[in-house]
Formats: sequence, structure tokens, C-alpha cells
Amino acid sequence: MPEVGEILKNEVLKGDYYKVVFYVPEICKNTKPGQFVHVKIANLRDRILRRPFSICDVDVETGELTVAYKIVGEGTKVLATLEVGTVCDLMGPLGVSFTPTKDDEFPVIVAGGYGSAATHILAKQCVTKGVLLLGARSEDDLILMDKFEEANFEVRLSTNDGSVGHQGLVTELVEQIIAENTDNKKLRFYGCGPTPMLMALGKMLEDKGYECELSLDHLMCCGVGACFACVVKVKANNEDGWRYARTCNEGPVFNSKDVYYG
Amino acid sequence: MPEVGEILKNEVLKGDYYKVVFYVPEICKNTKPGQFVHVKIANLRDRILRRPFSICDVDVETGELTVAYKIVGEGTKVLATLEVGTVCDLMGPLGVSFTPTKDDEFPVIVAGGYGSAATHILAKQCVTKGVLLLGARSEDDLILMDKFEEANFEVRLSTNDGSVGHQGLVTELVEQIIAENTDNKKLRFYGCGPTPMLMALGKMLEDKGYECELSLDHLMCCGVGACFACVVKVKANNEDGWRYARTCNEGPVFNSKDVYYG
Amino acid sequence: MADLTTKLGSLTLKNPVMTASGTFGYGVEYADFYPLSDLGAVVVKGICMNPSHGNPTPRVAEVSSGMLNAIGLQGPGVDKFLNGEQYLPFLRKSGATTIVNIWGKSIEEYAEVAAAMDGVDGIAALEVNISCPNVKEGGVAFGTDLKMANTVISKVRAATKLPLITKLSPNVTCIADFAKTVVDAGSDMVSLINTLSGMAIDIHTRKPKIANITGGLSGPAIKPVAIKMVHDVAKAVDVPVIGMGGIMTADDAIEFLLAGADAVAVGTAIFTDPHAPIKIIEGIDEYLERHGCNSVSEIIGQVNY
Amino acid sequence: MADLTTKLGSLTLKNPVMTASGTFGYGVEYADFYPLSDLGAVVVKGICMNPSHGNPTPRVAEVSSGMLNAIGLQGPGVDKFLNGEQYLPFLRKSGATTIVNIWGKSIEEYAEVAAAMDGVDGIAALEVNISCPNVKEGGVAFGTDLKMANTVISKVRAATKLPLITKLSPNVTCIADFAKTVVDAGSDMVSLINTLSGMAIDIHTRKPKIANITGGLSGPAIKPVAIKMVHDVAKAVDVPVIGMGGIMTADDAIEFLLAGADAVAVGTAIFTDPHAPIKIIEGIDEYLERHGCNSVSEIIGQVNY
Ligand SMILES: Cc1cc2nc3c(=O)[nH]c(=O)nc-3n(C[C@H](O)[C@H](O)[C@H](O)COP(=O)(O)OP(=O)(O)OC[C@H]3O[C@@H](n4cnc5c(N)ncnc54)[C@H](O)[C@@H]3O)c2cc1C
Ligand SMILES: Cc1cc2nc3c(=O)[nH]c(=O)nc-3n(C[C@H](O)[C@H](O)[C@H](O)COP(=O)(O)OP(=O)(O)OC[C@H]3O[C@@H](n4cnc5c(N)ncnc54)[C@H](O)[C@@H]3O)c2cc1C
Ligand SMILES: Cc1cc2nc3c(=O)[nH]c(=O)nc-3n(C[C@H](O)[C@H](O)[C@H](O)COP(=O)(O)O)c2cc1C
Ligand SMILES: Cc1cc2nc3c(=O)[nH]c(=O)nc-3n(C[C@H](O)[C@H](O)[C@H](O)COP(=O)(O)O)c2cc1C
Ligand code: FES
Ligand code: FES
Repeated sequence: MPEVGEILKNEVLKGDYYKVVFYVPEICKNTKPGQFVHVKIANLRDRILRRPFSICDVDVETGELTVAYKIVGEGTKVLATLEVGTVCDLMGPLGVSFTPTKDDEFPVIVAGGYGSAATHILAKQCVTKGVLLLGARSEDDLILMDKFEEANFEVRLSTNDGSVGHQGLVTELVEQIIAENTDNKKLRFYGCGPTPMLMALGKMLEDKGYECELSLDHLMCCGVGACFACVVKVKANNEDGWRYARTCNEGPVFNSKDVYYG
Repeated sequence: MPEVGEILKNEVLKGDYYKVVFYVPEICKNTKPGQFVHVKIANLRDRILRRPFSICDVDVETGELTVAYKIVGEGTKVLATLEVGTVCDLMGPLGVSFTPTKDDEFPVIVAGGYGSAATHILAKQCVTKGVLLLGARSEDDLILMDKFEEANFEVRLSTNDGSVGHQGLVTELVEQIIAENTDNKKLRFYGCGPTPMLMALGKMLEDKGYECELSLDHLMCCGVGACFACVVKVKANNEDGWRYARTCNEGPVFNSKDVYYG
Repeated sequence: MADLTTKLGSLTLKNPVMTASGTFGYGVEYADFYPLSDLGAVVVKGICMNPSHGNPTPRVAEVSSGMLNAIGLQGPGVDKFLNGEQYLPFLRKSGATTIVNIWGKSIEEYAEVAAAMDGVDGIAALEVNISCPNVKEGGVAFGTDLKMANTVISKVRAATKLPLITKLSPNVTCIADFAKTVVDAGSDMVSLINTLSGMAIDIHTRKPKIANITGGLSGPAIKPVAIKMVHDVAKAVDVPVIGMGGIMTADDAIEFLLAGADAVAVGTAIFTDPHAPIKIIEGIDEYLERHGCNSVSEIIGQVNY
Repeated sequence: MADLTTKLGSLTLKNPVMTASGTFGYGVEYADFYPLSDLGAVVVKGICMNPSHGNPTPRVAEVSSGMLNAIGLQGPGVDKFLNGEQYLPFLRKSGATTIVNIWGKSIEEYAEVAAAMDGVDGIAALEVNISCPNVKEGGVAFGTDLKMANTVISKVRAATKLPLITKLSPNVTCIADFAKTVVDAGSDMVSLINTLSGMAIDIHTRKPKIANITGGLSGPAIKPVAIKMVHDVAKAVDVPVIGMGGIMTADDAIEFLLAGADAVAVGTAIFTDPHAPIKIIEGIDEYLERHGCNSVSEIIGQVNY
């Protein structure tokens, strides 16, 4: 499952956001939407853990796998300095994937931050084309809109500071979409982004009875279910009503009905 | 005293031996023969100590400082991968220097391993041109002979395996030189290389009454006399007859008469 | 191929490399990577009587050359472990030599868990964790008090005929004393070290990086401490010693063997590279060949001074 | 500029950053780098009664994110320290606030050394090292036994009026107990941590990498252990706490302050970068400004959970 991946491209996408392309044909072949790769960043000698990144795109023909990442700490800072030709070790594809829409469903992807990266393959694989609701703090954190447009998705934006699109929360765009759905299309939701946003989204849609999948993640170590670092609460048939589920192998994608919001 | 040094060149010299050129004009200006720089190797994130390297050459005009190094462990392995343009932090010049020969003296440099690097500037600064006796395990470990020839030094080689030059110990070449000295030139010796070789050399010359300076070094941390990691025994006026002297700032160059051989 | 067979008292392993408890799940998680039976042994994550949630999140934080964790022993409990498809039954089928790491919230629970494992097919030995720094009750309290350590192991000893390994805490003044007392109490061998107590604070939020406030330090950062303790313990007791703490490569594992460990366990390194234990087995073999040794036993404790 | 003035009982420092004993020589070695008076304090290498050779070489070995050392307290002895040009007289001239680290081979020697320092001009405080793991006599024996620790400090207390800092060993089960007992014995404050006992073996020669066999682990590898111990000790005693262990950057130093340290010491980092203490002083100031704090005291112990 681990595969040695040569870097074919590593460049700024926008501001602190970068895009890196690895040559990993085996991983590409098996990738499903919403899965991630677990990357041992080269040259990061004093940090021993891998970093998980959603698979943003794969090209099965060329063996190219794309990750979109933001510089947030030591690891991503070093990753951004790696030159073409450097080799990193990748594990993947890992995790439970999204279920693309069927013929009669209309996909609504709700994404924040790197959530647009994690849902891009999903958009490409949905047989019916839908809408991407993309939210962030400000314009600087909105990436990959062009990719969704290429996939024939309508893109609606929201920012907390109003620098572009709707000023406010992305969940307000969700309410808009639901209000607009006067012809009663069968909406199917997908959420990926910061946990508070996903919790708000999941609860709201559960109340309204829509199908929704959420990609929940947490700090990871092993990436394969062995260490119990990455857990989130899901509903369970025990006295507490919840248990900790591993986002790396029981997730990151969960049905919103299974998530414990309490 | 620390100076940021951009790498201008970093290339194989021969086998495992490399040569790296740093741009450090301040250090170049002050360098005397036998001194060293203490290098924080870039990208060596899990190793916190600097590595000491003898200054092999400096060009005061261009600010170029050359170090010749052998790959022996993690640090030198990483150093060999650093590309031109990479920046390392250098402290230097550090340590006590060799005393170049005066008009009436004939310099005999006895070197092993990277000892030829440590004595190259010395050879250039000796007003009288002499001889380099260079010893090593085999031909692969003999470097910089051309540089000494450029400095008008005669070069005699010895190897343990006889792959080139005299088969045997470099100290045997010393005996040769002494035997050849029928016109009673005032020989002045300089030794730099593995400790056992220097101990043998120093003892032999002490017995014979020749002037000799030895460059003794040991694993270093601070490089400036603060930590007492790098000590060797020197004669002392106490009940034991010896004390530990710091090779980084009381040395690396010691008069062979001061060294404790017991 | 040198002979890697490793005898730990009545327990025979095909090689001296096992996985460290808590870093290899229940084996099933890594079954697609290589045959689990290639390992000296699989040591599973700590099991106590009842299912347990473990600690709140965040449970881990990365630090220089290591990590802190306070998983808090999340686990399925004895029943589910013995009968749930993805636990012991899976390991049995895999052909892995299985060592079960156990713990309890009280001395009685330790004994109860041990008794439940006694005579169960597919369990090669028990590793008694008296050293987990991350649970409020049990765990480290037993591992940092000589009398408690002795009592716990005596009770566990009485409850099972399985070979007993006691996992020692490094957070003590003299670990050799703990090794001696648990051997007196009937432990057939000892394993060390568990994690060092540690803490990290996010200076921007001013919160501890781990919800539990403190956690256990593992990885290369602790290797020198582990080597020293293994060296001390191997000199102090006559039973087999399983060494661990920061083993990333075969060279690290060999360092433990030279220090006196009869076998080693690989933990945090598995997160860096799931194949680490396999590469370490191969690397030990190569080292033995290069040094003209016929068997791994020839290097155990062979540090020379 | 925030106010960095740091009050440690009767001792006032211009800022909370000092050098750790043994890593900054006697100050003179770094006098060309920056004015020593820019530091909160210079803590000199351990001084005992008579000149001492220290341990055989090799004395250091590098390990992941740290180093082992067994220098063995090489030093000039009291007389030479007090009178030799490059020692105390130099520090006096430099204007540095000087703290003298002392040790002895016996309880009596500790007291003798302390008495010799009493009332000497230019000594701001004594740091009593009861925790050096690298000398056969004295050192760690006093730091890992509660009664001995109490006795040593009591005797030293009786021998001098200087402010007393006791330097605690991390190689114990409960460091807070040691803090309490030395404070009871009259120590005005405590500093921690000294190095963790460790060992490394060269697998090719099979020799310990350090002639003394074991050594003390320092550097970033030990930071999480140090933070935890500083946090524990700051909660246990009411006296000022000086935190150290793996501080490389201002962020690290701030982590110690948040954990409860009133001041910090920078050790191994000086080998990486002699200017580290100065950069750390600047970095703390920037952090305080950025967080709207007027003085460093506003963040001491402010970890929140
Ligand atoms: C399943 C999954 C998919 C992900 N996909 C992407 C992606 O496509 N693009 C992207 O830019 N990032 C993604 N992340 C987050 C990414 O893993 C972290 O940003 C990265 O590990 C940070 O490494 P660092 O060394 O730069 O930061 P560190 O120095 O380790 O930490 C810096 C800061 O980032 C936070 N952080 C660290 N790891 C994580 C994490 N796993 N999740 C959330 N916060 C974290 C830390 O708490 C800290 O505040 C994903 C995470 C998961 C679990
Ligand atoms: C004053 C001085 C001048 C030097 N000049 C040169 C030079 O011009 N060219 C050159 O190639 N090397 C020189 N050295 C040696 C050089 O410092 C070491 O080779 C280097 O530090 C090894 O780093 P590493 O990380 O590759 O090896 P490590 O992984 O640290 O160690 C690998 C091996 O090298 C040994 N070693 C490490 N440091 C030293 C050391 N300081 N001295 C001797 N052995 C050591 C170790 O014991 C170990 O066996 C000099 C050393 C000193 C003290
Ligand atoms: C995430 C994690 C979980 C662990 N869980 C357990 C456990 O359940 N029981 C136990 O005895 N040790 C546990 N440990 C300790 C390891 O088994 C091992 O003793 C320690 O990590 C040192 O080895 P390493 O540095 O190779 O990881 C855990 C360690 C880690 C990192
Ligand atoms: C080379 C070296 C020498 C030391 N010598 C002493 C000493 O003489 N007295 C003492 O109390 N501590 C001594 N120490 C311990 C340090 O003062 C400090 O407590 C320890 O190194 C942890 O801090 P650090 O990680 O910042 O180095 C020494 C440490 C090192 C690395
Ligand atoms: S990251 Fe290890 S269980 Fe999920
Ligand atoms: S290297 Fe520190 S005294 Fe020489």
C-alpha cells in the first residue's frame, strides 16, 4: 500500500495554498472520492509522523495524483520547499469514500477551506451535475472554483468578511438552496470542512431529513485504524449513546445520521 | 562571529571526499592556518550540533572559503546533498593556528586523512617551501596533493595497503626525511591527522628534539571553549602531570612538547 | 540467513521483533501490508474488562523526534476481544504469535482480565501494562509504587498460567527495582520502556496540546533513556527483557540487543512506516551476517567496555 | 518593549532568560558575541572545592534532537574561580548578573563551597546542583534521595546568605516531592530540569558512545518531559521556578513560562547558536507585544484548561 511518489510539480495555487503532483500510479488506480493519502514529507527529519491530505485529483492514465494544501505548520512549510524530483513516501488511498449521486439525485457539495480539494473528485464522478457551496473566512481561502466549473458544477461563494460572495456562513447558502428547490429535486448533500461547520450542517440537515455525508477528520498518526488518535463521536447503542470512531478508517466520510452531535 | 554562508560550489573531490565553497567574506579575512569553521549544516533538522571542519582555503578577495570533507555520517551525508544557493550558518575562524616557518626553517607537514585540508593554508604561508608527507589507508583517502604541489611543496605518499607510495606508516617517511637531512636544515614539523598517528609523531620528534606542532581534535559541541567536550591531555604542573585541554580554543594546534603522551 | 529464533522462557518467537502495544491496533489493520506471521509477535492494544471510550481529543501531539499521546486505552473489552471477528479470532487465523496487553482499573480487574485470557487458544503470552501514564485509575499508579507493582503481578500470576510479561514504567527513580519486584512476584519477563510523561502547550491558544493535559512521550527522542534502562534492567534480573522506545531502524534495534534486550518492540516507527518491523527483521539479519554471527543470541548484551 | 524585569525572590533580573550551567562556560567564552549583561543571568559551569579533571573522553554523543554528555564537571576549583582572571573577576567586570552553580563530593564539600562564595562581590546567587548524573560521587545521589536532598540543602543554607536555587534531577518518580523538600530545607527557588540519564551504543564497535557509559540527555528531545515537570513543580511549591530543558526558540521559552516557570535557562541551544539566548529575549518581547501584555509576569503559569 505505501508507494514511493516522485514530485512532478509543486507550485503556489493562491496565497498560502499550494498544489503538489505526485507520480503514484497504483494509488491513482484505486482512488475513490473523499479518500486521502498519508504522506511522509521528505527532509522533515525531526518530525516522524506522516501528514494526511485529501486526494484532490488523479489521472489514472498518467499516474498523477494531485494534492492541494495550505501552509499551516512545519510540515507543510517544508513540503512547499520540495523540488520537482524529490521523492516522498505515500500511503493510500485511505479511508471511506463519498457515495456519488445516482441518476435521480441532485448533488450539493458544502465545502470550507481545503474541503473543495477533498470533494473535487466527487464532483467529477457525480452523474448529475449540481452545485458547490464554498465558504471561507475571506477570498484568500477560496480555491479550486475553476475545477468545479470544469466539472459543470454551479459555484456559490460565501465569506465571513464579505470579501467575495455572500457575507456570512456557508450554511446560509444551504438554506437558500433548499428554499430555491421548488421543483422538489432529490437533494443529496456532502460536507467537507472545519468541524464546527460540519456539525452545524449535519444537525440542520438531519432535522430536515436530507441525505448527507460528512467528511470528518482529526489529527492522525497511523492513518489505518491502529492508534485511535483520530476519533470523533458517532452514535452508538450503549448507555452513553455514543462511541469514538476512527476517522481514518471508519471515516473520514460518515453518514450525517450516524454522527453524534450532543 | 557567526556568519551566514551561501554555498557557491559543492562537488565530489574523489570517492567519498567532497569540497564545498561558502561565501563568508568576514571569516576569510581573519583566517589563519590550521583554524576551523563550525558549521550548522542546513536541513539536518534532527541533529542540533554544528560540525567542525578545517579551513582548507580562503580567498580574501572573493570571500570564498573552501572546506574539504569526507562523508562519514549523517551530517556529512546531508551536507553533500546541499545545492548551490543553500545557506548554512558558520562560526569562525576558530582555534589556535599553526606558526608558519621562518626564513631559516624547512617545513615538513605530516598529514593523514583530512589533515591535508587542515594544513593547506599553512603550506601556502610558509616562506620556505618544504615537503608534505601524506599517509592514508589507501589511495582513495589521499586528497589535495595537487594543491600542495601548486604551493611548491614536494609531496611524498604512504598507504597502509601500498596502493600508492610507500607501503606502511607515514611516520616511516618522517624517519626518511630526517635521515636525508645531511645538510642539517632546521626542520620544523607540523602534524595533522588521526590521533594515534599524531601521538606517534609527537613522541618520536620530542625524543629527537625537533620543533613540532600537532593539530589535535576531538568531538566538539560549542567550538569556543565553553562545554569541555573536546578535551585532550596536555602536560600540567599538578600531581597527575596532566590536565584536559580544550582542543577548540586551547587548540587544535598544540606544541608537541605540551602534549601528554602517557 | 542467521538464526533469528528467539526464546523468551517458555515462549519461542520466530524472530526478536514484535510490535509495541497500542501502535499496531489488533493486527487486522496491518494485515494487508504483510503476513502478520512474519513478525516475532503481535502485541495488541491494551484490553481491560469492559469496553472503554478512552480520553477526549486531541489525543496526540507531535514534538521534536517524537510524539505525545494520551489515547487513554480505548478498547472493546475482554468479551468482544475474545469473540469479535476482527480481534482474537482474526489473529488466530492469521497465524500471528499473539501477545495480549492487559490493564485494569483495580488490582481485581487486572486479575479478572488475566483469568479470562487463561487457556484461550491463540494467546501466546500476556503483557501486563502497569505503566500507562494516560488513564486516571490503574495504569501508572501500579507502575510507580513498588508494593503495588508486586501485588498486581502476584494476583495476575495466580490468575493465569500464560507466560507473563510486565511492562515497566520509565517514570521512576530506579527501574531495576521495579523489574526485580515484579520478577519476584512471578513475572516471567519484563518489557520496557513505556512512554515518558510529558506535556506540550500551544502558545497561541495557551491550551495543553493534549486534552488529557499530559501524555506519554515516544519515538526517537526517548531512545537514549530506553537504552540506559534496558541496560540497567538486563543487569539486574535474570529473566528475558523486551526492549523498546524509539526504535526506527535495524541499527536502533541492534543497539537494544547489545544493551541486553532479548527481543525488541517497534512502536511509533510504525506510524512513520508500517513496514518498519519487517525492515528491522531484515536489517538485524544482515548485521548478523556481516558480523559473522550464526544467531541473534550471539549479540544479546554484548556491549563491551 | 514590554517589561521583562523578572523578580525571583530577592533576586532581580533584567529579563527572564539565563544560560544553563555547563553550556556557557564561565561567560568569557561568549563575551565577544554580545554583552553578557544583556542576559538575565549567566550561570557558570559547576564549581567544587578543588580543580577536577572531569571524565575521560569521548564525553558527548549526538542523538535524535539532542545530545548525551558526561563531561563530569571538569573545573578550576573554588580558589581559581574566585581569583583567576578569566573567571569571576572577568564576569564582575562584564556587568553580568552571575549565578554560580556548585557541587561537592560530600555534604560537607557542598557547604564548604557555599561558604567560600558567601559575601563575595559579584555573585548574585548560588545554584546547587544535586542532580548531575555524570559524577560518581555526589551529584545525582543527592538528587534522587529525598532525605539526602533535604540534608544537603539545609547545610548549604546554613553556610551562606546568598539566594539559593536548587537544581533538581528529572530522574525521579515525583519531582514535586523533591521541590517541596528542598524548599523546606531553605532553598529560595528551584531550577529544573537537569539532564535525563541516557546511553548510546555504537553498534559497529559495540562500545558505549560515551566513555562514562551513561550520560545526560539534553536538547529538544527532553522538552515535553521538562514542561511537564515544571508544570508539576510550579503547582507544588510557592517559590520561583526556573525552567529549562530543550529550549531552542522563544516559542519554547514561552511554553515554559506558560507552564509556570518564572524564568528560563537556555542550554544545548547555545551550541547550535550562541545567539540563541538573545534571540529568545527578543522573541519573548515580541510575543508579549503581540498579545498585548505589558510585562512578562502576565503570562507566567497562564496555561489554561
Ligand atoms: C483526512 C484529512 C485530510 C486532509 N486534507 C487536507 C488537504 O487536502 N489540504 C490541506 O491543506 N490539509 C489537509 N488536511 C490537514 C493537514 O493534514 C494538516 O494541515 C497538516 O497535517 C499540517 O501539517 P504541518 O506539519 O504543516 O502542521 P503542524 O505543525 O503539524 O500543525 C500546525 C497546525 O495545524 C494543525 N493540524 C495539524 N494536523 C492537522 C490535521 N490533521 N487536521 C487539522 N489540523 C491539523 C495543528 O493542530 C496546528 O495548529 C487533512 C487532514 C486530514 C485528517
Ligand atoms: C577541528 C576539527 C577539524 C576537522 N576538519 C575536518 C575536515 O577538514 N574535513 C573533514 O572531513 N572532517 C573534519 N573534521 C571531522 C568532522 O567534524 C566530522 O567528520 C563530522 O563532524 C562528522 O559529522 P557527521 O554528522 O557526518 O558524522 P556523525 O554521524 O556525527 O558521526 C559519524 C562518525 O564520525 C565520527 N565523528 C563525528 N564527529 C567527529 C569529529 N569531530 N572528529 C572525529 N570524528 C568524528 C563519529 O564518532 C562517528 O564515528 C574535523 C573535526 C575537528 C574537530
Ligand atoms: C499511540 C500510542 C498508544 C499506546 N498504547 C499503549 C497501550 O495500549 N499499552 C501499552 O502498554 N503501551 C502503549 N503504548 C506505549 C508503546 O507500546 C511503547 O511502549 C512506547 O510507545 C515506546 O516505544 P516507541 O518509542 O517505539 O513507540 C502506546 C504508545 C503510543 C505511541
Ligand atoms: C555539555 C553540558 C554540560 C552541563 N554541565 C552542567 C553543570 O556543570 N551543572 C549543571 O547543573 N548542569 C549542567 N548541565 C545541564 C544543563 O544545565 C541543563 O540543565 C540541561 O542541559 C537541560 O537544558 P538544555 O536541554 O537546554 O540543554 C550540562 C549540560 C550540558 C549539555
Ligand atoms: S490515525 Fe490511527 S486510528 Fe486513525
Ligand atoms: S567544543 Fe566546547 S569546549 Fe571545545
